[in-house]
Amino acid sequence: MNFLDIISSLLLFAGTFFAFSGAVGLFRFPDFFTRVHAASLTDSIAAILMIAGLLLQTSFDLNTAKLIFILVFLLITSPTASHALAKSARHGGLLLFTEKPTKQGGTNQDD
Amino acid sequence: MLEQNLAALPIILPLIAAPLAIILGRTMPIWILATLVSGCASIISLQLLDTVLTTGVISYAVGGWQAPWGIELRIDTANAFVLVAVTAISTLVLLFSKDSIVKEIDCSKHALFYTAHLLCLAGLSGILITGDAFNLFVFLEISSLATYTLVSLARDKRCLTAAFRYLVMGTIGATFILIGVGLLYMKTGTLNMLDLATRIDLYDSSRTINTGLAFIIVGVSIKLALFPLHMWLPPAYTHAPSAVTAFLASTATKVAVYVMVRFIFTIFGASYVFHSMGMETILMLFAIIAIFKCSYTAAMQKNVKSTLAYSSVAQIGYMVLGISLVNVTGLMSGLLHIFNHALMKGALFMAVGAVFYRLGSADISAFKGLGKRMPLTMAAFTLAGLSIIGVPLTVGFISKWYLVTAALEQSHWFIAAAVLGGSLLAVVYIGRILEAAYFQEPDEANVAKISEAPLSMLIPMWILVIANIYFGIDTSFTTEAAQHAAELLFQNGQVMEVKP
Amino acid sequence: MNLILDYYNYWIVVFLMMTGFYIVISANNLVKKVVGLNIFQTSVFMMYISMGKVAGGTAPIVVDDNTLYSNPLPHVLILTAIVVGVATTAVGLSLIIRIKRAYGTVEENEFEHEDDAI
Amino acid sequence: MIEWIDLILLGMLALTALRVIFLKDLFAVVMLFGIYSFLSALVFIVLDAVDVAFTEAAVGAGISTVLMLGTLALTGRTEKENTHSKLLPILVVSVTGAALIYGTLDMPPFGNPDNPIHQHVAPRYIEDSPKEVGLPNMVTSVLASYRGFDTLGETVVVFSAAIGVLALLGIRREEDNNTPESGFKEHRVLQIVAKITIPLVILFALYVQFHGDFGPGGGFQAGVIAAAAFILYGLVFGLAKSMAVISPMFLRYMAASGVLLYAGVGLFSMMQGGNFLDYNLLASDPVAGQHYGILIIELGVGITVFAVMLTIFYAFASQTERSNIQ
Amino acid sequence: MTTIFAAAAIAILVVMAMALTRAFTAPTVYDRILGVNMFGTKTVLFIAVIGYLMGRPDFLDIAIVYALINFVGMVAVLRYFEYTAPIE
Repeated sequence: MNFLDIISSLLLFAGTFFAFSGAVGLFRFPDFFTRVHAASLTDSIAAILMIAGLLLQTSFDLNTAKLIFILVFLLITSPTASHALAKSARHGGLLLFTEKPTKQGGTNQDD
Repeated sequence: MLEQNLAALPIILPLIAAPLAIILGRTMPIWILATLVSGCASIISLQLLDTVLTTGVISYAVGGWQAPWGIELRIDTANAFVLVAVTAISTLVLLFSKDSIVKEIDCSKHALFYTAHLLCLAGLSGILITGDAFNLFVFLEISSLATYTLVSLARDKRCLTAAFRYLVMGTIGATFILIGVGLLYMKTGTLNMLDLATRIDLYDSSRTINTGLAFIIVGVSIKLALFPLHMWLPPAYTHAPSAVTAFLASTATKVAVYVMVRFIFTIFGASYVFHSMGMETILMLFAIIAIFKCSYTAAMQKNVKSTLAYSSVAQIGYMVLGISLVNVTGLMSGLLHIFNHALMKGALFMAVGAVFYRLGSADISAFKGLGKRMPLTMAAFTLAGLSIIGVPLTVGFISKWYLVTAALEQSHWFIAAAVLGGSLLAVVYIGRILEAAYFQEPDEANVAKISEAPLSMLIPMWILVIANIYFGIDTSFTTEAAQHAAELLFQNGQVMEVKP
Repeated sequence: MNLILDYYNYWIVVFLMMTGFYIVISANNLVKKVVGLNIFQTSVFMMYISMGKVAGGTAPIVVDDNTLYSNPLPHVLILTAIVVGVATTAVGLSLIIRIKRAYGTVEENEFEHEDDAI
Repeated sequence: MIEWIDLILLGMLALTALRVIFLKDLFAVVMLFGIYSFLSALVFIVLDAVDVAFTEAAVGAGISTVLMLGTLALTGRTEKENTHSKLLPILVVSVTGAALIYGTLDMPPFGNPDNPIHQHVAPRYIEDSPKEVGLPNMVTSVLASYRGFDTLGETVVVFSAAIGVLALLGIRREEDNNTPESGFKEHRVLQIVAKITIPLVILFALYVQFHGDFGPGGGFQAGVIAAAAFILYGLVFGLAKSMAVISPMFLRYMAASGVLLYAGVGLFSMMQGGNFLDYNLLASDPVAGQHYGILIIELGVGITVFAVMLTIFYAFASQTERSNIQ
Repeated sequence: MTTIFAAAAIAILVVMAMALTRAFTAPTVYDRILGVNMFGTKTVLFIAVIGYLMGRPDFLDIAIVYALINFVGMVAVLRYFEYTAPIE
């Protein structure tokens, strides 16, 4: 196992750690918006770390380009998706956990 | 060039014509194109049948790749015989539909109707001609998709639910066939039908092959509407446009019967299916129930199309009964009935379509007094109806005759009795309609509208009726072909051609 | 034990098929029926792909000589079958939209009453 | 290792399928179906069927899900209580399942290289196709050449689907002032991101189209991906704008011309004195001929699939937008 | 290196399973969408890793398709969600 391999394993490990913490956040956070926060931030960092880890395994060929393409694509689309989702949720009447349901009917159906 | 590629043309011609039709865009040129293509296909298939009868089986390697690596088209007497019926009916129905669909399908959809018809024809020819089990599935789906479309084109909203039910059942059936073919492939490693037949022999009593057989039989039974898996058929045929019903009733289920014959006799081999698996008892049981139950239901219907649809299920019972007798005469009667039933049901549904064209209804009450007002149409209906009943000098008599002969050869007296009983029920359901047509006075409201159907509908209808009588008197062509086909199929089950 | 190792894949796939099949025949809602049909078919595809697998093999795209490849034929068949599946789904869903417009419902037991009156 | 991953994925699939049975929220059902499709594509990858995984991901998880969602927007979100008895379905399913399990007991073991299917027809594809057809991707060789007739059939199936959808739904072109605004008109971020990604996606589709001989991919997948790019455009910017870019009528011609292109190759080889779809005759050298043939027919497949998928999307989306007005 | 990839693949599988659980048992429909989306992005990473695990990294194309389809699917869910009745 050479030096590059070690770094790449560390990056992969860190990536999985963040992915895992995001998944935990999906369950543990109090309301939808914090959960989006958890999921989307860790999505990005996990993608960056893991793909960086994989990049070190390539020898600068087509695969490198593809990996970078995937990374760029994920970094563009994933936060956008989270943004759009949060916006729809707000529009659809979900409330922050600090807010109280009003008479017009917020539907904070938290468990 | 044409000579050599004749075997592929019945598939390729409509296959190419369908996208061309979309490019043409206008209804009239599309109709001409479709009719021409269908006509060419029927001439080619006659030629093919002739070649097959004189020189033997035609094998055609698509893409120049020999079977089992490539896809083989394989024409023997059985599929050439059915192909003639399918392409000829398709041509006649296209002639018929020019006027018929004006009343039943929105004007904007006529172009799509002809395109879907061409696709359906291509699919059916593909099923018939191909010698590859998976290719058969692909063409089955082409024809099915086109069929769902065709059924749903009618203006009556009930055609939608009928088409959906048909889609769900049809897809389940196709998936079952896919599972069955997969199991066979898993055990043998090949998809070519002949190759499969040779290699299945090596694994005769394997559970996997048994299961594959069961799934294929159930899947095909759904497609051919064998009782009790027929529930999709009556609503689909009742609510579809008449031209579509005429086409489907006389081709689609018949092709499915052919698929069953092909799988049982060519691929699995009669001795395996019937002697080791005992399929004949099951098939015979359901066929007899189908004949009685569905003939009875047919007699209860208020709608004539519905009556004829149930009658179709009953007639499929006769075909399956013929297959389940496991002798050459029985199989021959089954094949003969595929051809003959196409002739009679085509004529009957065309006649109903003509009535619908004039009256906008296919209820039995609409038929009152039609004997005088639409004499030619009703005469056609009567003759074709007699053929369904099985009166001598019609084709219906011929196939039933051979069926009874086959039953007696096996000394199954009760089957002979069942065939006669089924005919009696047919007398009832056809008789009801004829009684309304000839012995009842029309409703006042309808009198004004009634006149004879246009020539474009009468001509194809009468061609079929004349064929009904002609082949009922001069049986040499049909019986010879069917006999030859049946003998060949039985041989396939015993003597294997081994490919190098 | 050997039996399980040899067949576990097929057994789970059979279970999946039957789940899909169950949804098709038991669901009342037509959209759910179509979903079930898709699940059923996808599972059948998995059966085909399972049989094409060779232990220790790799995807049938040439890398160099002396490599063990999985069987490409089931892959080809299933590519075709997937396309067939999506075609059926599209037509089925269009029918559902039309049914909704004509009957106002897509629950099977609700329009069955209307249809019974032929 | 791979076997364990396979097992875990299959387990997830089973759970997803079971969950679908009991969910009444159809939106959730469709989303879980998307997951099911994704998961099955993963199984395909693990079992070495990369081309299939490609297609399943693009078609099952992509197109089918979008169409189902579009349908749900029209038909409502919840399944009503089922009044049918559950007994008969359970019985039917148990019998069928038992039959299949019975059938598995004599099956060749999973993954064994001595199984008949690895011994009989396939060796020729694996050993000879790189020489005979000259492509590294055997799946493409078999798909386009050995079993090219199947693929023609498949293209026609797609074409028939377009005919069916057009006949059932049709595509209504709304007058511009009548067209509803896209629901995303406030979503500036989404619009800009869509504008950035769409060219990338189309580029990728072209790559998949022409790289299919060497890696996973081919005409079918490329067509679906390109269609996905336009579907994205239509979803974000509204159908009217999308139709201004590619009109439904043009798509019809495209769909037809793709099939004709494919069949045309067959006719051409017939005119050269060979059998239908015999690519060997397209050039003086058989391998070069195979190459040309596969290139052209993949293009035909790609064109048809793209046009059909987009047509179907137009048909569904125009229904949704129409109902939204009323 | 193979073991590292294997470990990473298993770890991502665990995360996928958690996202799947979320999609099964979400309190609101938006949570469900979130779970599905997270499942999708993790799948992309999973395919990338498994390509290396199986020694065939040229299959990254499939990961790209996943990323793309996941995004399109997400947009479609949000788009068509507007048309349906509000949350019951």
